[in-house]
Amino acid sequence: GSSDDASRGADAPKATTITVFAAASLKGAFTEIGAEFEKANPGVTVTFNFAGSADLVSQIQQGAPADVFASADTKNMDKATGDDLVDGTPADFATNTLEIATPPGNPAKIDSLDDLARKGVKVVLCAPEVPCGAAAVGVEQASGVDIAPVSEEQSVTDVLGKVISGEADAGLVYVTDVKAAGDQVVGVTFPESGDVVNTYPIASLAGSKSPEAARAFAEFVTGTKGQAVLAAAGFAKP
Amino acid sequence: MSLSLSATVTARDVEVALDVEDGQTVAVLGPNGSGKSTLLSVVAGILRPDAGRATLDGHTLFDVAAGTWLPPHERGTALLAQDPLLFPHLSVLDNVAFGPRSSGTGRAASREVARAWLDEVEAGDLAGRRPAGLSGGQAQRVAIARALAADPRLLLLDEPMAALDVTVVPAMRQVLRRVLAGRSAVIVTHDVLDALLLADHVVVVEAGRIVEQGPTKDVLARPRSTFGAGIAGLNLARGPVENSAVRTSGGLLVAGLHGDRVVPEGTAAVAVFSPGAVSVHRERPGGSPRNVYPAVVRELEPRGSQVRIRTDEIAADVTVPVVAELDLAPGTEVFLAVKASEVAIYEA
Amino acid sequence: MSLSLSATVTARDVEVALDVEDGQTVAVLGPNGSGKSTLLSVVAGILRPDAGRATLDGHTLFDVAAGTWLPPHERGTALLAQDPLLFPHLSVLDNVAFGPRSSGTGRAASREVARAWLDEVEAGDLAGRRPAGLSGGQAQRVAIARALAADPRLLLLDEPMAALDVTVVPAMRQVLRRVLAGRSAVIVTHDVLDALLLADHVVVVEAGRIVEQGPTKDVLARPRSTFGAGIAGLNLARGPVENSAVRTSGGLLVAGLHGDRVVPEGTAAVAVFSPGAVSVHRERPGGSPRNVYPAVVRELEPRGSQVRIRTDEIAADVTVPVVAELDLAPGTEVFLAVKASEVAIYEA
Amino acid sequence: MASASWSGVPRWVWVPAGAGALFIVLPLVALATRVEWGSFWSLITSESSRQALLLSLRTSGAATVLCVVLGVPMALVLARTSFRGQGLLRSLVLLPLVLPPVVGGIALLYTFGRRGLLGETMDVLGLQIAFSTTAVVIAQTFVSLPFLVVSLEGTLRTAGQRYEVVASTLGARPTTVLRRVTLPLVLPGLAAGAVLSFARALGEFGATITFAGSLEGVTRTLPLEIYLQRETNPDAAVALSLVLVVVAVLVIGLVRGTRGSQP
Amino acid sequence: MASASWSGVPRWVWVPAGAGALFIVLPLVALATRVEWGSFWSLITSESSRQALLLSLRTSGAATVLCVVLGVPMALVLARTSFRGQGLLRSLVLLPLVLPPVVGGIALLYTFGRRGLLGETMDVLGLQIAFSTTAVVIAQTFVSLPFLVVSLEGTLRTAGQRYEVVASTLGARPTTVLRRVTLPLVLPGLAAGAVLSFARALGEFGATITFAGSLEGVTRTLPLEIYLQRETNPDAAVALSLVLVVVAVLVIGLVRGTRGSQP
Ligand SMILES: Nc1ncnc2c1ncn2[C@@H]1O[C@H](COP(=O)(O)OP(=O)(O)OP(=O)(O)O)[C@@H](O)[C@H]1O
Ligand SMILES: Nc1ncnc2c1ncn2[C@@H]1O[C@H](COP(=O)(O)OP(=O)(O)OP(=O)(O)O)[C@@H](O)[C@H]1O
Ligand code: MOO
Ligand SMILES: [Mg+2]
Ligand SMILES: [Mg+2]
Repeated sequence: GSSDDASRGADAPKATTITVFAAASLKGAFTEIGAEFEKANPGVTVTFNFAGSADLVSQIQQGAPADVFASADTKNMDKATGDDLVDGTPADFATNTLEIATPPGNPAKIDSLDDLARKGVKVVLCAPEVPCGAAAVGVEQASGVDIAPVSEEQSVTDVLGKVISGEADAGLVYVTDVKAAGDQVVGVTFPESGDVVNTYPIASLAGSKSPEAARAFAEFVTGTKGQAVLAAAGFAKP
Repeated sequence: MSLSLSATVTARDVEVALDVEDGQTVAVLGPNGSGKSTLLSVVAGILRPDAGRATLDGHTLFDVAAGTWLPPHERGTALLAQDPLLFPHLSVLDNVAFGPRSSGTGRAASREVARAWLDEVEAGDLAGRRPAGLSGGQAQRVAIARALAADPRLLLLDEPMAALDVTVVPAMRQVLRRVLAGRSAVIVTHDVLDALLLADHVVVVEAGRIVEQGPTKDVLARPRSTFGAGIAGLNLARGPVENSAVRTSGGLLVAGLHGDRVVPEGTAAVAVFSPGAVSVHRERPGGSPRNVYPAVVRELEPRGSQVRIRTDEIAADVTVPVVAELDLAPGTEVFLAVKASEVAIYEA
Repeated sequence: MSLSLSATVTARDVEVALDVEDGQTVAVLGPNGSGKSTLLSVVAGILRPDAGRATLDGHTLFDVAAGTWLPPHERGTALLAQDPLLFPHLSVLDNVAFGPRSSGTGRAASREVARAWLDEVEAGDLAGRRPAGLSGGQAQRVAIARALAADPRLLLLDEPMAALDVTVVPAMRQVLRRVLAGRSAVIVTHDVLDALLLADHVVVVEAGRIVEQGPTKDVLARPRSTFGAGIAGLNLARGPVENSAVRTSGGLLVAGLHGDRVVPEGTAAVAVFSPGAVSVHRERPGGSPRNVYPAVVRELEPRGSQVRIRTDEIAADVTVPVVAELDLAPGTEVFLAVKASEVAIYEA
Repeated sequence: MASASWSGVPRWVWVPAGAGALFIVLPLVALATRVEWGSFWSLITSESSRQALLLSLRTSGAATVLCVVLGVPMALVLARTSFRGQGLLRSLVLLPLVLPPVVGGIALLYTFGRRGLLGETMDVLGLQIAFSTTAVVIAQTFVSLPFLVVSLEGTLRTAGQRYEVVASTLGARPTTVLRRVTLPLVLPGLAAGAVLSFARALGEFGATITFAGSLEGVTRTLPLEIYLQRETNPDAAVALSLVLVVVAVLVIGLVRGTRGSQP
Repeated sequence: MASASWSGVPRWVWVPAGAGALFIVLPLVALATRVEWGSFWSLITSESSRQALLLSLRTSGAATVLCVVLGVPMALVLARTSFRGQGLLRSLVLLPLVLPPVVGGIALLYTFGRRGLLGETMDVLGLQIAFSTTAVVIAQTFVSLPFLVVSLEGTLRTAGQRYEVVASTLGARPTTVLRRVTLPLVLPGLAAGAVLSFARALGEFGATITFAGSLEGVTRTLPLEIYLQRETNPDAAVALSLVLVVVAVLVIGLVRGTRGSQP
C-alpha cells in the first residue's frame, strides 16, 4: 500500500489514505460514510479495520497505522486517551441500545425481556467482558430480570450467528445489528433497553500521518451526512 | 493329510498342478521368479488364482469355478517364509503360543503347547526372550516352532533358510529334517541339498510351469532334462549313441559307462558327468582320459572354494590355486579332459 | 598415485595400516564385520578415525595428531559400493557427468567426458536412459563409469559385484579387469576370484587387524595362516614333519609332495590340499591313496553344484549325486582319502 | 553408510535454519516476558481459569477417545483396502486440517444444529447438542481427527502387512489379527497420533466458539477463556497462554519421545 | 507378500470407519446445501470478496516461499545433524501446529509489535510490520512453517544420506550436493510440504486478525472476510467458505497426487 501512496503523492499533492479503526458494529454504517467522505474529499481514500473495540485498542497500542478510532464504548476509548494515543478529545457520535433478536418467525414467541427468563428458552448473550455483554448486564440489573444464558459469546457477531442459525431462541444484540441482519432475524424491542445506552466516541489519533484528513473524517461522522447514515443504520444521537 | 492343487495365476503366468500325499514332503525347486512363492501363496490363501481348485484332506480350500474360497485362517496351512517375522511385541513363548490361542485354546494350555514345540526345535531356553534379541538362526527356529504349534494340516516353507548365515544352516537343516519327517509339507528351496535331505519328492518349476517331478534321488541322480541336470550341477550331453559314446549336436563324442542296460547304437541318450570330474589343461594332456576337448574359457564363476570354468559346452570345476597357476581368464584356450569312467550314459 | 594409510577406529575395534603403490590394485579380503568397509570409509573421508594419518600421492588426506582433515570432495577418492546408487533424477549421461561438473567443468565438456567413459564400460547405448529402467548389471556399469569420470587419484570399490545377479558377474568382472589395469585402486571383496583376476596384492583383514598380505598368487597358492587357507578354500594341516609327512595335533599323518626344498624332519610345516581332492567312502577304500582317515560327518554345506562335507579336521567336496548315493547326513561315519600327490608340503 | 563425522550440511544452511528457529521461538519468549510472574499463580488458578482448564482437559480427553474410536478404523480402511473414490475421500478427511476453524464451526452448525441436516432427526430423538459440552467435544474431534488418521495411516503403511499375513496363516481370524498383531505393532504411531490429536483439541478455538458457544464450565474452554480475558485482563490471558504453551510442549515432547524409542 | 486379494481388515471395521468419514464429510455437504446457488457467482465475485481472495492467494504464496526458505534449512539441520537440545528445539518448532492461533497472534504482536521485543529495534530501522500485508505473511508463515518442516524432515530421513555421500566422494562440495542431489531427491516431499503449508496459510484466521488486523485489501484475507460477512451477509460467508473448501480439496488432492506418484 505504501508505494501506492508515494506514487499518488507525487502527481497529486492532496492524495492521502486514512485508515479508520472502527468497532465491528459500525461496519455497515461506516462503509457507507467512508464512500460519502471520499466523494466529498477527492483524493482521500478511506480504509477500515473492523474488529472488537478492545482488539482495536490493543492494536493501536502496538503501533497499528491507524488515523481514526471509533470505539463502541467509552471504556476502550479511555484506554486510548490514557496512553496519549488520541489527538485532541474524543467526540461522542452515536448511541446504541440493545434489542432482542430472534430467528425468523420468532419460534419461541418472545415478546418481552421477561420472556428471556422463561424456562426452556435458549438465550445467548455477550460475555460481560465485552461491551455488548456489559450492556446486557446493565439491562438485567435495571429491569431485575435474571437471564440464564446458554452461552456468553465473545462478540455480537457470535450472538447473531447463533440466532440466525436458529440455534438460540433469542439473543441480546444492538438495535443496529438487528437492522443490519435484515430478514435473517426478527427484532423485538423492549422498554428497559433505554436504561443502558452505549455511547460511541470517535477520535483522530496522535500517530496519524495525515492528521488533517483524520480530523476531517471524525468531523464528517459527527456532521450531518454522517449522522444521517448512522440514523439510517439504527443508531441514535448521543 | 493330502493336498491336491491345480491353479492358474494369469497375471504372473503361473499354471501348476501338484499333489502332496499324506506325510510326504515335496521340495519345489526352480529359478528366481519361476512361481514358487506364488504356488505357496495360492495354497495358503493369500493370493486368489484365476482358475483351479484345491482340496486338503478332502476339504475344499478353493474352487474358482464354484466360487468357493476359504480365508487363510480357516485353511490349516501354516506358512513360514525366509524372514521369520516373529511378532516383535510378544515374547518368544507367546509367539509360539499364538496359533493355539487363535484357535481358542486357553492361555495356560497354549503356553504348554508352545513350550513343547520350543523344546522340539531345541529353543526351549529362549522362551522368555524378546524376538529382537535373537540371532537369525534362533529366530527361524522359533518361527518353525510357531508354525508347528498352530498344528497345521500342511506346512508351507518358502526358502526357510535363505536368509540365515551359512554357519547356522546345517543345524537348522537338522531341525527341519526331524520335524518334517512324516509330516505333509511343501518346501521351496534354491538349494539342492535341502531337497536331498528333507524331501521325498522334487518338483521343478520353470517359468510358471512344472517341468520335471519325481522321487528326489531319481531326479537328482539321473536328471532327464537339461534343467534338472543344472540343478544337480552336472554336465549333460545329449545325442545318439555312436561307438558306445554319445555324439552331441556340437560334434563332441562323449565316451562313458553304460548302466545296467547298454543303450543300443543310434538310440537317443544322455551322458551325464560332474564338472568336478573335468580337468583343465593349457596343453593337450597325454595319458588315460579318452575324452579330451579343446575349448575356450567363456566365464569364471566362483563357487565357494571352487571356480567353475564355463566353456561353450562343458563346465569344469577347479580350485582357486589351479586358476591362478593356469592363469585362466575368459578367452584362454584350454583342453578339457574327462575320464570315461566318470561319465554315465543312459537312454534319454 | 600412492596411498599410505594408518588408522584406528576405536568404536569399531579397527586398527589398520596399508600402502597402495602407484598403479596397483589391492584386494581386501576378510569375513563379515572385519572392518573392510570401515577402512574404505576412512580413506574416502566419510568416517573420522581416532588416530592415524593418510597421504595420497604426497598430499595429506588426514592427520589426526595434526588435526588435518580433508572433506570427501577434496580427496580425489571415488567410492563405489555394492549398491550403484545412481542419482534417480538424472539421466545415465548426467550421472556420469556429475563428477566432472562438480569439479567445475562445463556442461558440454562434462557430457563429452561422460560419453567416453560410458563407452569404456560398454554402456554407451544407455546414455539417455533413466537409472530406474536399468538392470542391476547395467546400473553398476554406469556407476563404475561415473566413478571413473570423476578422475579419482584412487578408486575405492566396496564389494562392487555383491548385489549383482550371478549371470552378469563375469561380464562385470571383465569390465573391472580392463578399467583397473594400471590404476590405483582398493577393492573389497568376499570373492577370492576377484582377488585373483583383479588384484596385484591381497590384504586379509580379520577382526579389525590385517593378518596376512602379499602378492595375490603367493597368498592364495601358499597360504601360511589357517585363515588364508580358508579363503583359498583349502584344507590345511599344521605340525612337525615325521617320515616326510606332517603329523597334526589331532594325530593324523598327512603324506604329500615336498616342493623345491624338502622340509627337514621335525621342522614345523603345513600340508595343504583341496577339498576336491578328498574322496568320501562308506567303507575303507583299498588301492593307492596313502592318506585314509576315518571321520564322522558334522555338516553338509551346499556350494553350488558341490556339497562340502565337513568333519572335525578335514573338509571334502563331493557332488550332489554322491551325497544321495552315499546317503550322507550329519552323524554318518565315513572314510576320507587323499592321494599324496594332491598334497603340498612346505615350511610353515 | 551415514556416519557421525559426515553431516554433509553446508555451513551456511545454519543461518536460515537459525533464523527460522528464532522466528518461531522468539514469539514464545516474548510471550513469556510479558507474564506478570508476581501474580502468575493467582491468575492461572482463578475460578474461571481453573474451570476452563479442567473443561479443556476433559473435552480434549473425550475428543481424543472419539478420534481413536473413529480414526483407527478410518486409517485401517485407507491403508489396507482400495476402492474407487478412496483418493477423494482421503482429501476430504484431511480437510479440517487446513479449513479455517470458523468455517468448520459453521459447517458443524449446519449439520448438528437445531435447523441443521441432522438437527430435526436428533431433536426427535431428544438429543440436543448445541451449547452443551458435547458440542465442544464434537468441534474438537472434527478438527483433530485428521491428525490421528494421517499419522496412523502412515504408520500402518510403513508397518506393512507381513505380520498380519503370518498371523492369519497361523489361524487367527481378522479381528484377532487386528487386536493381537496390527494394533500392538502400530501402538507407537497410534500413541503419537492420539497425543497430537489431544494437543490440537486443546488448542481448538474457532470451531468451538462458532458451534458450541462460550459458557463458563460448560463450553468455555481454555482458548476461549484466553480470548475473553484479553478484553479485560490481558495479564491473565498471557499467563493462560503460557500454560497452554507449556502443556503443548510437554505433549509434543511426549510424542517425540515415543517416536524416538522406535528405530 | 501383500496381495490384492487379502486385505485382512475385519468387515465390522467399515462401520466405525464409515461413521468417521460421514462425521467429516456431512458438515461439508451441509455447508454446500446452504449455498444460494443462484447468487453464488455474484457473491464470490463482489469487490470485497475478490480483494480478499486475491490477498489470500498473494499472502499465502509469499508465506509458502518464506516457509521454503526457512523451513528447508531447518529440516536439513533437524534431519542431518545432531546437537544438544535438538529434541527440545523440535518440540518448539512444532508448537504453532497445536497452539491456538489467537495465542500465536498475541505472541507475534509481543515480538514484532511497536512495543514488542524487536519492535523498537525495527522502529529505529524504519520497519513497521504489524498491521501491514507483511504481518499477514508473518502470521501465516508462523502457523504454516511446522507443516513444511515436519513433512520435509520425514522425507529427508527416509531418503537417507547415501546419495549425498556418493556425490561428495565424486568431488561435489556440500552446497553442490544440496543443490544437485539432496533437493532434487526430496522434491516430492518438499512439494507436498509446501502445498500443505500453502493450504494452512490460506485458512489462517486467528493469528492474522490478532496480529495483522483486518484492513480491506491490506490484511483482510478470505477467512477474515468470511468472519466479517457472517453478520451482514451470511450467504456470502457460506459461498466464500465453499470456495475455500474447494481450494483446500484441490490443494490436498495435489499433495496426495504428488505423493502417490512416488512408490
Ligand atoms: N506381488 C506381485 N505382484 C505381481 N507379480 C508378482 C508379485 N510377486 C511376484 N510376481 C511375479 O510373479 C512371478 C512369480 O514370482 P514368484 O515370487 O512366485 O517366484 P519365485 O519362484 O518365488 O521366485 P524367487 O525364487 O525369487 O522367490 C514372477 O514373474 C514375479 O515377477
Ligand atoms: N555405522 C556403524 N556404526 C557403528 N559400528 C559399525 C558401523 N558400521 C559397522 N560397524 C561395526 O564396525 C565393525 C566393522 O564393520 P565393517 O562394516 O567395516 O565390516 P566389513 O568388513 O565391511 O563387513 P561386511 O563384509 O559385512 O561388509 C563391525 O564390528 C561392525 O559391526
Ligand atoms: O466493540 Mo463490539 O462491536 O461490542 O465487540
Ligand atoms: Mg519366492
Ligand atoms: Mg562392508
